[in-house]
Amino acid sequence: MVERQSPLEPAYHPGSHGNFEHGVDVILSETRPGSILQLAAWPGEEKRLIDAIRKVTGLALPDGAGGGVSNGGRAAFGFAPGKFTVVDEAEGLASAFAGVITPDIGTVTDLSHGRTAIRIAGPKAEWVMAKFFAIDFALPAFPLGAGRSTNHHDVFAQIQRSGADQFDIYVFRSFARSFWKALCHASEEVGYEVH
Amino acid sequence: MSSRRTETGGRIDRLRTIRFTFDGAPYTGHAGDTLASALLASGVTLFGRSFKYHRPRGLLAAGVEEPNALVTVLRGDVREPNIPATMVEIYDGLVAVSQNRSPSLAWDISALNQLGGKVLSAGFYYKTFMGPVIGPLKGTRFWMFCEHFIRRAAGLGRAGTAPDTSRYERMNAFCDVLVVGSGPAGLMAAKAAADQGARVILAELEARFGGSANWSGETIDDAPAADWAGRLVGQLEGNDNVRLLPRTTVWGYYDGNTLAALERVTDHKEVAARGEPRQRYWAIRAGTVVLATGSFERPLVFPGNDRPGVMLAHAAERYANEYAVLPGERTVVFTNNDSAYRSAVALKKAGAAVVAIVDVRSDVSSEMSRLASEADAELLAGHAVVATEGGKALTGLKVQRFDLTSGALSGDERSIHADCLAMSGGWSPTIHLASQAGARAEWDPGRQAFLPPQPTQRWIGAGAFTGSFSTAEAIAEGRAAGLQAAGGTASLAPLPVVEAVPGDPDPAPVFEIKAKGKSFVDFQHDVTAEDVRLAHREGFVSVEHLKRYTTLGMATDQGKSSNVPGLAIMAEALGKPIPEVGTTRFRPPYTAVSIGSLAAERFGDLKPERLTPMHDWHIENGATMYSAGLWYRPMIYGLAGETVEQAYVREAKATRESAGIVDVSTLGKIAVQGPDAAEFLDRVYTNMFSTLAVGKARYGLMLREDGLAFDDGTTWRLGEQDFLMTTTTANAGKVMQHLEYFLDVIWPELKVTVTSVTDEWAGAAIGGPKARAILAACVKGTAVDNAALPFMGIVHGEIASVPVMICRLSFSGEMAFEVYSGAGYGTRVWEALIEAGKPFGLVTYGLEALGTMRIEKGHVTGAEIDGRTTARDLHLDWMLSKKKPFIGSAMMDREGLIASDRLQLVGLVSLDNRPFNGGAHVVEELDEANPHGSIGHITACCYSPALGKYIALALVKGGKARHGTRAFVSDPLRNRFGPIEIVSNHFYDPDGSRMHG
Amino acid sequence: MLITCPYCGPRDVIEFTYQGDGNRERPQPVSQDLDAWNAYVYDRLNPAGDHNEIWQHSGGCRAHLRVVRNTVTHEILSTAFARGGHKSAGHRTEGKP
Amino acid sequence: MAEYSAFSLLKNALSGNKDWKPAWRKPDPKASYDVIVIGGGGHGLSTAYYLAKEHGITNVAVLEKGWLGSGNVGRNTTAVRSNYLLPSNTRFYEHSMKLWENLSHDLNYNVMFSQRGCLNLAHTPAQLDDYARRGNAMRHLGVDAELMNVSEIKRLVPALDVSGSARFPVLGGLMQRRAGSARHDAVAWGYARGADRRGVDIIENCEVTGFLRDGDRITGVSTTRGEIRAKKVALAVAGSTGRVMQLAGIEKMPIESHVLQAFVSESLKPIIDTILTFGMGHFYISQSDKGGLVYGGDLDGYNSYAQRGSLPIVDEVMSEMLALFPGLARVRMLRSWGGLCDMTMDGSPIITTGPLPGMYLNCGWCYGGFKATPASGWCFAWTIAKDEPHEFNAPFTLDRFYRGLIIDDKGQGATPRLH
Ligand SMILES: Cc1cc2nc3c(=O)[nH]c(=O)nc-3n(C[C@H](O)[C@H](O)[C@H](O)COP(=O)(O)OP(=O)(O)OC[C@H]3O[C@@H](n4cnc5c(N)ncnc54)[C@H](O)[C@@H]3O)c2cc1C
Ligand SMILES: NC(=O)c1ccc[n+]([C@@H]2O[C@H](COP(=O)([O-])OP(=O)(O)OC[C@H]3O[C@@H](n4cnc5c(N)ncnc54)[C@H](O)[C@@H]3O)[C@@H](O)[C@H]2O)c1
Ligand SMILES: Cc1cc2nc3c(=O)[nH]c(=O)nc-3n(C[C@H](O)[C@H](O)[C@H](O)COP(=O)(O)O)c2cc1C
Ligand SMILES: [Zn+2]
Repeated sequence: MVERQSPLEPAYHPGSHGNFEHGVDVILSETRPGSILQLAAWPGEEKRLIDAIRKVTGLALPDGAGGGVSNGGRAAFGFAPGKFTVVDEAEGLASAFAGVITPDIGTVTDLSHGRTAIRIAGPKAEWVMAKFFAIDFALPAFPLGAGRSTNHHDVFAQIQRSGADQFDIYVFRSFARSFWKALCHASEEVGYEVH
Repeated sequence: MSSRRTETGGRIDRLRTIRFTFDGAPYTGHAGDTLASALLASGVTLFGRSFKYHRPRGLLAAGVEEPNALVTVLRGDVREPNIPATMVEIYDGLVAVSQNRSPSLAWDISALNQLGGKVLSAGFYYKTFMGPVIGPLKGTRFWMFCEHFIRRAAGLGRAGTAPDTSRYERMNAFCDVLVVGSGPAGLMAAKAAADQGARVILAELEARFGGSANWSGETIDDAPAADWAGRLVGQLEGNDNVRLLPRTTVWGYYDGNTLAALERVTDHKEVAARGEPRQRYWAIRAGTVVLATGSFERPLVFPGNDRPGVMLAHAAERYANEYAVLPGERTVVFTNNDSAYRSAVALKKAGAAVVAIVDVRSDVSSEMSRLASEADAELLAGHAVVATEGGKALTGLKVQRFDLTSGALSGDERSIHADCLAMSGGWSPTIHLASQAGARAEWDPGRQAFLPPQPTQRWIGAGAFTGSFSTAEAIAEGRAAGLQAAGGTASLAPLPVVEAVPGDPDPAPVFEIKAKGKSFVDFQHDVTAEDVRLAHREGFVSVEHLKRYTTLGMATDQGKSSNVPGLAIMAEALGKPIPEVGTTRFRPPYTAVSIGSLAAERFGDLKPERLTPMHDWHIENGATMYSAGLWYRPMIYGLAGETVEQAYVREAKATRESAGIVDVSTLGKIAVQGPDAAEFLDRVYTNMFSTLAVGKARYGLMLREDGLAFDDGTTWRLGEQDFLMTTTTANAGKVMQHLEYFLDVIWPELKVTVTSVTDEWAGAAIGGPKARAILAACVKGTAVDNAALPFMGIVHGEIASVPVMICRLSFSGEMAFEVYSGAGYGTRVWEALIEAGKPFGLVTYGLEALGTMRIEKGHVTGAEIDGRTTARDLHLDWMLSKKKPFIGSAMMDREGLIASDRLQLVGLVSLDNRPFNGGAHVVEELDEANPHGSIGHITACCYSPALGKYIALALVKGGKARHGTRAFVSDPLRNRFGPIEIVSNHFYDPDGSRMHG
Repeated sequence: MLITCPYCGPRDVIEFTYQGDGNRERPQPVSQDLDAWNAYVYDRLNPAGDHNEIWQHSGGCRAHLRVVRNTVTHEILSTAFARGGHKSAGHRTEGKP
Repeated sequence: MAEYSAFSLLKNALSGNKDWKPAWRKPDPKASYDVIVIGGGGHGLSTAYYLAKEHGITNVAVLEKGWLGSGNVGRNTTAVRSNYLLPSNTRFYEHSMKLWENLSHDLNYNVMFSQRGCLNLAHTPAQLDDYARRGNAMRHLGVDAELMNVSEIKRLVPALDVSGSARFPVLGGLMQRRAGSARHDAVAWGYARGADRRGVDIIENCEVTGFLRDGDRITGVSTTRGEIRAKKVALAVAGSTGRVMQLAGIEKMPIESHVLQAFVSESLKPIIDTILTFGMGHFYISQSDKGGLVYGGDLDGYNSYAQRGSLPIVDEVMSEMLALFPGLARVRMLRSWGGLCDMTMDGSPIITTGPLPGMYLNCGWCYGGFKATPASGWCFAWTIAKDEPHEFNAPFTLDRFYRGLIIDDKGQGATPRLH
């Protein structure tokens, strides 16, 4: 397959930055998954859709609003009533769902190009995230695997907690560079490294 | 100037000496000093000038309520005006200057204003400066002439214009319990809540936690109160659930228990660390708030009460105990309550001579008499201060007998020599935050103070905030509040034993001593007791009128110390009790907050930039970018030396002659999917979509509910249940919300998902006679000829090994195609198309050429679909289906929307061969001197290479009937007038033969 | 102001778009009753007190909510999905502040 | 009438300012009046003033539920301009402007109307065209307007960032030089005093709690100070229109009441000498005579009767402020407050007879009615006196929405929060 161009490219500077002499407290990276899908169930069909996700990806979504799982290569979480984001390292996940999510269950929308995945990890990840989003990042309020949709002014974001101190942020591709720059700027205080 | 620093005591670090300047002169102080305490220690007593009369002023207070000692802090060229010296922590290299004086603080020419005295009373401006009724100065001229000087005289500090390079940041915080204030009450509340395992934030506006414990001189659990506080802070620091925020003022109490706080992170530092913000704006969503914000001491109102050297009693005590500075050597205490006796003792202990305690009450308790003797002070019970003496510093004062019930003065005036007068007019709980949320404060006749209102949100009060003025009570209330806020039942923290100076918390109801001379109520704004009475005489008797007529409480201190005395004087004038007069409304912020902190991370970064996948390519290839909403789009790809007009004419011409390519990735794109997608589109668009075949696209028009035109674009049917809708760039978000609203609220039965896929697809539109040949040269996997790809057809293929979707549609009026690929491949496909186009003379073109070609074709955009036009106005009525209802169909034929004199879309041709300007108007008769009779305006204009003329689109009254007639363009703003012909908006290739090929 | 989205939980008002009076009833699409259409498009209940209104969680899950809110105190009394449905799969359907 | 002048000031100063009389009386309500005006805001007071002055109708009461001027006239950002796009608006506001230009004389009360201009900044070529369209529309109605280029703007407002490196660089602007600001409270007080001197009863702390009726006809009001009858009852309650109309049994109106916040900074030496608006957001600013920067932005965006705003708008407004004036980051916001705006479905006002017999309605001022104060009262007085609109307010009917005769300066349709 042809390599995709990252929207972050000219602003993506691997290495240590900001106040890193006093320790690097967050690590920023672009994870570049091959597939990012949005699955939507018609009201009442959520359970079948969740089953389908399990069948295709092996990810068993916990019940409840915003529930999700992430296992490194693959991740899924609910972000809206009846709506889920499913992510895979590999390309081509949409076709795997094509026959499974039948029109009576819901729809599949491929957003693999349209969303950019940014990961923030480290002891100060919550601190830096709190600079952007008015949601509670503490572990009890935002458990492992869970997803949230929120926004930072004009930038809409879906966020999944993929580790105790790690978050994956999905933003619209056209906003990604601006958001990335802002994220780097906000991380300077705690010292950051770009992988 | 002599040093007033005491030998011992205070919470300053005597080992660390700090150097700074004030008005250019060098001074030193110690770590832990404020600018106020350090200057006072150096013998400075003159700190500022008042707003109106420019009277010399010294320190009134030691905290945030300071009205007089305002300074400007300089960091290089960056100025920070109007900061109370009491709130500036000194650091090495601090540069502070005084304000509102010229040429110097000591010799201020505007002090002459005082001579205006009685004329400059409240309401002065409303009664004069109207100027002559006739002649050249009539109307507003005379006032504006006077105003010029008035404005220059007004104002406090000077704002800078040099860019502030500091960073400001926002933090969103969540907690179970937010404790505001860290006095004995707040500390105990935080401890009790934390012990229950609650998530606690403790915010204290001062640098040091402890509040009054830092200077009260009391003993708690056998230790100085300050040490007890320090111990508690230590315990809280060790608790993971607790966030301690020093130098953090909670300034706003908003709905939903959302509080706003400002942390001054580096204002006290010489330099900030890398990435460290100067200030941090905390938006705190709290489960429950404990308000332990303490209280303010009130001044007394008497003649000369503003002379430097007259200060609040607790402030004098605080300077002595916390900062080891004696505010004066010979001090007189003037009070209407017991609390000042403690101050007297403290000042005595610190080494000052307390010459006298003047108490308006004649029967003073034996305990207080004992304290007076402990302070070695003469007790003048039943007396009042009636005058002060001195120039820019207090040298003495006069007292007279005072009768508490009548307020009458009697007997001889007695002069007392003193350089400090410590006054106490009682205490007002700091109820600001509780009141902001909306409830009205309640007057307590015992405390002679407004107490907090009933909670309208989830907060609990504790300590002096509730009117409980003893430390033991404060601690007990704090513990109870913390416990309750955390939802606990039994406290783990034992109540400490407090040893405090006794005292009755209730003052005598005396606010003013009426004697001859100016008695100040609002110090900063120079509002006197007489001004309050004048307002009364003129009928401005409501407290809110009093405030607005006299400006009482409208200064930078927002009347923290002056409001209650002011309205007490009004109540007396009215002969009404204070509760009937009420208090003015409390508003955020509690203390002024920097605008930088509020803009926070958006300072210098107002809006994100939205970039198309090909953005970097455009920049590298010489595009001049145009900002369209948040997007950036190429305007022209200019060659060296080209003007904008030359560039777009070249680009448009080349497109019509061979081929051109333009980035259309910014078009809004919405995936409309589901079994009811077609039905939904039929309802949303004015025309039919259910009849559209898979693999075909159709141009669609949407109306608003009120029948006016809303948006247009093409929608592609990719599958039976799968549509790709495109919208205009500007309306993408609005259309999305419109669709979502109908699906969620109006037609929930429809099974349709709508998803923004704008960013999923990169789009390139390639048009011109050679466009098909170029595509044929680079597309794999599909044919692009007329049979495979007819007008409005869609095919799937590959370019440069990348899957693409191609739709044959045209905005330029040429044979044209839109090529969509995954955004990550956008540049690759774009480059491949350009490579393939080279042999055919393909040019890249920008928005200007795009606009030119659409004007030539007479297509509409946002300039015409401007929210005021109908489909008919734009000659799109052919798209209004009669076979089905659609959004807007029921409303679109109302009388006002079909009137014949509505503005309708037409074309204009310049008859004098000169360019038009957007926004020029159209008239039937030209009158350059006195333009009138507009019949419409130009929405878009250009030089048309295809026609060789300057042309425009315009909205003109009854426009269609005017085709072929002459009129004039009238553009007085740019002085462009000239003859025009009104024509059809379809200038170029009206029958569409070029695009149909 | 915090609005408790039945899906997302309590969120700041900044994430929401106000869509106005929730008592308006859209006439049947085929209706020719211009008065009814006018009333639907232009007339609003505008009470000082409890108000039934529509909000979109536009900066979150994008669902539309029916919110009962007091226009004097700004207190939110209840929120629910405007659309109904989605009652299964663990989605809360009503949020209390 | 006690004249206010430099001379009277001096004379009174010499006598210790003891002789000043109340600016307006505090009468008890009479049993009946020819006209009752509900609402002691700018519009209610100016209506009473012009009823007396222009039409000789002096048996008038103005009923105010709180203290006089406690509504929006006392909490607005005082911008006065007539730079509208649509002719119906421009004509009306220009009439207002002309009344403003002589108001201090007319009232013998200095309302400090200061014509320091209003400049709308443009940040894209398309926006400049839009402003040109508006400016030309004004010029064709005889109203002053001009375009300013960047260097002229820089000279006028040196603190403004016109560097071109801004996210939304300033490309030019539309200037109306005759626009300006006035001392808002003084406008209320001046009209009150003027009306009072002509015999109008101004009755504060008198809330209308119901309407007296004879069949359909309105014959008076019940109030917290008793029933008061009147031949004509005129409403000028701005943000409270929905509430008061409900008292008359009219449940729904083409109006929503929204909060708008405003802000003032600490007092500064002069730095901004005009009224300025930001084209890429919702920000506007001027500086008061006292030195405070007075500024505001967009509505909070939801129905409210609370006069209290929410936090996100505070942040939004300050961010936009610094986009124009990066040098003001260390200036401090001193106070913020909110007012209730009666937002209509097209953003334009309503001044009309009816909708019930005996009733007259003045409302729908959105967040722009301060500038209308003189003309609104003037036209409303005319409408009340003659039972028909003046040509200036003839387009501002209540049924224009239903008939499709909307006057939509912003082109936003029936979404009140967007006007
Ligand atoms: C923050 C803000 C900024 C603004 N900025 C500008 C600006 O820059 N330029 C501009 O032109 N306009 C501006 N406006 C709009 C302008 O202030 C208003 O449109 C205008 O003041 C409304 O008219 P009014 O003065 O008569 O209203 P108000 O002063 O609100 O008068 C209505 C009165 O009716 C009274 N009332 C209500 N109900 C009753 C009852 N039942 N019984 C008796 N009395 C009752 C109220 O107490 C009130 O005093 C702004 C508004 C706000 C809120
Ligand atoms: N009559 C009297 O004798 C009298 C009167 C008043 C107070 N007091 C004394 O007051 C004390 C009461 O203790 P307390 O804890 O209630 O009050 P306190 O004054 O000791 O503490 C209040 C603290 O709150 C802080 N604060 C206020 N507003 C704030 C805000 N918006 N954001 C952040 N911090 C804020 C203040 O800086 C202060 O440190 C007792 O020690 C008592 O002796 C005595
Ligand atoms: C043009 C203007 C200038 C103002 N200037 C000040 C000021 O300098 N100081 C101040 O405290 N308030 C100022 N205010 C705000 C008022 O104090 C008050 O908040 C506002 O009139 C709303 O009333 P409320 O807060 O009592 O509800 C100003 C208000 C306006 C409209
Ligand atoms: Zn939600």
